[in-house]
Amino acid sequence: MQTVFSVGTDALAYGMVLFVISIGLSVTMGLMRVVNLAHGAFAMIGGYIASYAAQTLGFGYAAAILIAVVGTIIIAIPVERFLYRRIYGAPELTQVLMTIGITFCVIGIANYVFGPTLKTIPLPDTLRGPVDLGFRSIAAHKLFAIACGVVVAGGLWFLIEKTPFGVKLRASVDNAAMAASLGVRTKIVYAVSFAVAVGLAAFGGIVGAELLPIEPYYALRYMVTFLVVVSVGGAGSIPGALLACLVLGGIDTTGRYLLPEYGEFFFYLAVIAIVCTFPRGLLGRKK
Amino acid sequence: DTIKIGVVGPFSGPFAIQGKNFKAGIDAYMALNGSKIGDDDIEIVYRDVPQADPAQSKALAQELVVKEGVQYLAGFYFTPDAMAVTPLLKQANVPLVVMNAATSAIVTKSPLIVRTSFTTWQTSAPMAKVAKERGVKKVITVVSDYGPGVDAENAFKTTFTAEGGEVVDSIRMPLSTNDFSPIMQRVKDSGADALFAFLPSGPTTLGFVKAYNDNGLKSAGVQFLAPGDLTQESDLPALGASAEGLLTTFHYAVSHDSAENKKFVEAAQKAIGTPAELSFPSVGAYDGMHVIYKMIEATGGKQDAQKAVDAVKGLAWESPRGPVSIDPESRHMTQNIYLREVAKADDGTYYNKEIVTFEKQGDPGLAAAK
Amino acid sequence: MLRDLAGLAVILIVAAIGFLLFPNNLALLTRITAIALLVLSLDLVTGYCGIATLGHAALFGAGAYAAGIAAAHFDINDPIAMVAIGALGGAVAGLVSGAVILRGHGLAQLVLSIAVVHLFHEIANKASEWTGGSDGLSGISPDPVFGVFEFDLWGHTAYGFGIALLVIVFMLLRILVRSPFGMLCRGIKEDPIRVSAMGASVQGTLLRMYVISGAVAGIGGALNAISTQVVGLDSLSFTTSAESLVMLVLGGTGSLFGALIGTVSFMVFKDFVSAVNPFHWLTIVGALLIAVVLFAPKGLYGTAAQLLNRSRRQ
Amino acid sequence: MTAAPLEVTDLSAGYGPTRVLEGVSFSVAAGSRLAVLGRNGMGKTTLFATIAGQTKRYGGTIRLGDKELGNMESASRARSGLGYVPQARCIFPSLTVEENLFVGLKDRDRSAIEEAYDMFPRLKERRKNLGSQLSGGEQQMLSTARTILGKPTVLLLDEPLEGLAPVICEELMAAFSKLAAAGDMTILLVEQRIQSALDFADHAIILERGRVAWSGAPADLSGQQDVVEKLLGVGGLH
Amino acid sequence: MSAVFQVQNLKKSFGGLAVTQDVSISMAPGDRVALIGSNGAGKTTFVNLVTGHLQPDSGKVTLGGGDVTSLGPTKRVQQGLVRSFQVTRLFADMTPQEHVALAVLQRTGRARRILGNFHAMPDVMAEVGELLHTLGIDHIATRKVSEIAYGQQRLLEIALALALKPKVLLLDEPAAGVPQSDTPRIEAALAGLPADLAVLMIEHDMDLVFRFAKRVVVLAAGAIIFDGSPQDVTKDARVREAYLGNYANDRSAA
Ligand SMILES: Nc1ncnc2c1ncn2[C@@H]1O[C@H](COP(=O)(O)OP(=O)(O)OP(=O)(O)O)[C@@H](O)[C@H]1O
Ligand SMILES: Nc1ncnc2c1ncn2[C@@H]1O[C@H](COP(=O)(O)OP(=O)(O)OP(=O)(O)O)[C@@H](O)[C@H]1O
Ligand SMILES: CC(C)C[C@H](N)C(=O)O
Ligand SMILES: [Mg+2]
Ligand SMILES: [Mg+2]
Repeated sequence: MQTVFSVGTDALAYGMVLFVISIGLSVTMGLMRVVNLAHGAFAMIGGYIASYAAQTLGFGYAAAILIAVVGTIIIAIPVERFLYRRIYGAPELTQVLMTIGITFCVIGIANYVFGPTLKTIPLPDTLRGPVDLGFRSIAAHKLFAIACGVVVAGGLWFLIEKTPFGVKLRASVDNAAMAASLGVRTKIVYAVSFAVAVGLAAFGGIVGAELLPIEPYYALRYMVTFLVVVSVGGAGSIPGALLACLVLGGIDTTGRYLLPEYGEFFFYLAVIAIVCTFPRGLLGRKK
Repeated sequence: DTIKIGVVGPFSGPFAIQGKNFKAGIDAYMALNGSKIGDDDIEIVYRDVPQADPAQSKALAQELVVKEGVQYLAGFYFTPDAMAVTPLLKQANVPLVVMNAATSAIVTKSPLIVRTSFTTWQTSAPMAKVAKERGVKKVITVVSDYGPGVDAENAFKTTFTAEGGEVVDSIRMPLSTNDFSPIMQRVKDSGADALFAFLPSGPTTLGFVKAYNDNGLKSAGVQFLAPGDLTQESDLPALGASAEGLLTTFHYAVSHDSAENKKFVEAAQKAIGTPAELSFPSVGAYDGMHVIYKMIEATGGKQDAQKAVDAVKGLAWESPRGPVSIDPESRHMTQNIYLREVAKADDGTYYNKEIVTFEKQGDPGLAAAK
Repeated sequence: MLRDLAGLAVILIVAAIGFLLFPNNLALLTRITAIALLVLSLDLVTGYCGIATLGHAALFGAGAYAAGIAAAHFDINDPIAMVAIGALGGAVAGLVSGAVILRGHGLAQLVLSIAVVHLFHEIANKASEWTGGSDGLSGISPDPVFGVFEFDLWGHTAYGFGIALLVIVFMLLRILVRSPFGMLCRGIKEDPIRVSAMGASVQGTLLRMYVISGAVAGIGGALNAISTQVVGLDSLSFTTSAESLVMLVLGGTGSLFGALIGTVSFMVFKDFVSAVNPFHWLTIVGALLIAVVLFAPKGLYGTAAQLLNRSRRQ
Repeated sequence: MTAAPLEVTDLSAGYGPTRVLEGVSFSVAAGSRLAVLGRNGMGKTTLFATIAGQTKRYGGTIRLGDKELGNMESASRARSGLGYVPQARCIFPSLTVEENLFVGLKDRDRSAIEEAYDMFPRLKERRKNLGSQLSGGEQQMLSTARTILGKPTVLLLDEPLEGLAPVICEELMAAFSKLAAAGDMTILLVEQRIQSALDFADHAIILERGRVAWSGAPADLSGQQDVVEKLLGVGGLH
Repeated sequence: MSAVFQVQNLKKSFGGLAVTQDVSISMAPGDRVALIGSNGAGKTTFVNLVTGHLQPDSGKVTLGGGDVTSLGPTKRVQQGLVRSFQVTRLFADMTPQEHVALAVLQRTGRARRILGNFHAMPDVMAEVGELLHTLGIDHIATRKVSEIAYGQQRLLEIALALALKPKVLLLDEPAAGVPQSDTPRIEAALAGLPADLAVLMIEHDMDLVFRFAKRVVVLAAGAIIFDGSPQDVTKDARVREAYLGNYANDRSAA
């Protein structure tokens, strides 16, 4: 019984970390319909900035997060303006090509600027070390990640489903020309959504850095994981992504506990099973 | 004349730092020993194979031999990449100096291969003795599920069982594992006194070590034993405090205390640019260059692979890692293996502190394979 | 028909130029040929059927391992027999992965394909008795072609053999894509529901194409195994899959020439910059990809063809 | 809002290398109703799409009220008072009916959506449905209602009756007439049912291969049998 | 004559909305039926149910005496039940010629051939040319569909259905979007159909309906409220109120 609880806690924590990092991708991919393989690159940029701010400039954790999120968005603005704007509505494969190209460049530049070593973001004392839950101990930063996941999920869901901005965004994605003809300033809507997605990526990159450490290859190393999580949940669906992260985190964690040598099999078989049963993702948007 | 040496390694991609160390070791050697032997200029031609990719490795090696006309092939971080070029050597009349790839069997694939690094068997087996000596009875092994991981598991298991210890469970986890909490839970549940682990150097080691701490294994007194890949110097700044006290066995520590090493480290750190990035592949490359220089001297710059290899059989010298020699039989290095502990230096940085020396270790892996 | 002959002539001329300009780089050229077969095969499902996949290396790797295992474990060393076995292995892998991948659409399909290639990879890693696991499968030593032409260090035989395979496959594929079957596949790419409303079976057609595509990729894999005499896990990796997709899109999907041009330009460019600067070539390749999207959005071939058409009309 | 005049001078436009419109000029006075007629593929949709800013304009000017629309983006045109109901409907498939209408509101208050429901009660019943789940005719209603909610001063209607039941067509044409009569909107209408279009409009133009081939009052057209036959391809009006 | 096509007690609802309520229709060879009804009455849904693009909640569809309810759309087409789409579904990158050729090849069992080319099959080329000519779109036979006007696409949509030589043909608003000048083409094409073919047409263009149909079925809120001759339908008060409006008056006046 204790084992079940224990594995369950791990699953929850891992799932939430995945969620925080990938949810921005759900926005670009599900709502803006851009297969954004460079998502990890923005998460990584966030991580690097935070690490630099905390390690080298000596800012505190919260300040480092803020600086990193804002910094990443600032970096992303010209990228959106000159590159992404060209591929909105383009065929998926073109988007793949462009975003992989961006990823390569970011990796190369990160390697050049920061070197190939791992970078860490020092945690404040409150988030450091294990916390005793009674039946087991868990890293404090994982509890923090869970909390972040809950807040981000709620906030984002509200933004997209309940605000006028959310409606305009979804309309622009369905048919940009028509939305424009109804007076929606689609360029601005897109730019803002992109900034939100990138900001979330940066935030996730920082919060998840304890599990997925920051290094230049980060941008490609976890690309598949993000892609899988978002699609299994149903791109564009916040509750879907959350559910997918929890389910996949659960399967992955249980698999690694029970039969670690076949962990990979479990994970991908589960992905296949879920995708075959729910071709639009667990809670995918209907088209 | 110009004698060209073709070096294949991961100079970009996820293992770029290891390739960078190759280059640092080579640059350091040439800075200290000149880039001329007799009248011949030595030129290095680099080729990049970012991740294990034997086909690409072979194509590039072939290109190096045929187009660039290299007389020596060297480098090779990954075993399959080294394996792939072995069939070429004879026809090309080129010796291969393996500067890293660590599977025992490589040297058996051709008589023209010399290895100046280590094997996973070689660095892992002594750990079993350490465990035994420290009174550890039950061990659980946790390794990444690929060649070197399996080697490490077998090396430790064979030696530890022979010493009378018990391996209670062996876990092989996929290379792609990010979250090690469930694994640590397994370790806890197994009731072992110690954990023997192998993960390739790099990002995943961070999560692994942190999980070891965060899941309360450290505080529960479960010892952490591993070959030195897990605490390579370039990862230590990130691993930081969480790695303090970890025990590893390895053939080289940047902190090794010898005049030879001081000289090497100074030159290599200059070559690599960022001193903290210096790690073990550099010494394999440095010694590899030493061997190649000796080969060139012996052949007088003429292309004669067999003669070159024969010339270094039994060669012994003082390497930055300590005294080493090339075993004439296997053409692999006989060297000291050190038990190290991650310790904090006065300046607040962490380093691998050598505490026990196992002298003149051969490769037990080759014997085990027979 | 005229374009077929022209295409054939272009391939042969390019092959000959490659041979003359880079007589010392034949290993690379052979590798390009093998990858070109993989990209052609990918074009069949992605360009002609609209199936998004990031797992196509599974078919390539299956062919490589099939040929490699036949040689290393069963002593089947005749290169032509090895190619046949590779094609078969690829076709079977095509059947299996097609059966899975075709259950999804769009993004789901992409993810299924990723899952499939990872499973293949994991299986090959686990079955190390047969595959050599992460150390790679070695011990492949193909006999001379027709008992005469030895596989040598300079790679003359391998190159000739590769080009011969490429030409044969290319011609067969030209016929295939213009056949009624090829047209049906293009129809499915545009609108599967319309095709089923015509009474044609969408799944059956696509699966069939997947098997054909598997055979083509398998031939590429076998060529790779024969020419390099090793097979590594990378041959069925996600990275190889993604790279082949990048090459295809670079050249332009939905045309066999696009597949060839994409492969050649990507591989040559990459080889060139990574030789010039092994440490930072990734940035330059990234910039190339971005530039292609910005200035040649339909891929190199697609955009060139478009420009040509336009200037012809005016 | 009060209706604005629209003036098109020497407009040419098309798709990439294919020119579809050549030197089209006409003007519509504020509050009046223009029928744009022409056979299949003569460029009616292209004309509207160009005015709305969705097709490439090669030359010429478009004036709405006192504004020149030439290089304005679609969104700004809409905000200057242009309303466009495209032939292909272009409802947002993944939005609900209510959300579709919301997008059309521009900056008006959400409660204004009720106006659309008054116009098409059917939409109210289906308010929670996704756009993709509507029947063909319901989509047509939604498309029209959505644009009208934005209170345009010039309204472009591209075959708004397509796929609607006869009763609804009548109601809709009556509604358009009312809007025009109230002086709220200038309306341009493309419609295949020529008679309906002529009954509605106070002026008509006929496009032929991208040029204005005839222009005049609807009543005049009934008299010109040859024009009707040549330019519209129908045997006669009824 | 016995029924070639029969629908019994077909039911379908989406969530709480009953879109098809207990619909039964049967058609004999040679029937010309018009299915009319106000927007959202469930006509398209009915076609989707019959063709297998949607699964009914209950009910049965038989074709030529055999139960096809559990078959997929493809199988039904192969048995001669063909439809056209209300919103055109065409292959944007292909030409009208290729479209029709594909349909002909499929019908004649040659669509899966991996050798050969339809340009070299005289019978296919002849049939394609003839069909395109009948519908008046032969002049754009080799343009890409994405570049031809909507009305022309509608005509092509019909050509595709005809190329399959069905036994039962379901046309969903074939004339919507087709200019008045071109509706005669559609009528001509329909008039040229084999006499033993059963046709069901959904259409809001009442002129066309009355010229074409020998029988009219009216659907309202998912249920059949009228099934009878065109003469009678204009006299039915419910139909007039729910659907025809003034049209009925105009017609009786004209
Ligand atoms: N996207 C496009 N690319 C190229 N040509 C096009 C495109 N869309 C339309 N055309 C061409 O432009 C011409 C005019 O088309 P348009 O749609 O404006 O005609 P229309 O008068 O509205 O016809 P309809 O009555 O069928 O709606 C047609 O000949 C058509 O082939
Ligand atoms: N997938 C769905 N989910 C929910 N409701 C649906 C769905 N599909 C259709 N409907 C509803 O069912 C009703 C019938 O739709 P259908 O398309 O059959 O109408 P129709 O008679 O063809 O109308 P029209 O003449 O306007 O094309 C409509 O009110 C529509 O909103
Ligand atoms: C442990 C690592 C240094 C071994 C290396 N990756 C190899 O394949 O041999
Ligand atoms: Mg039109
Ligand atoms: Mg309908």
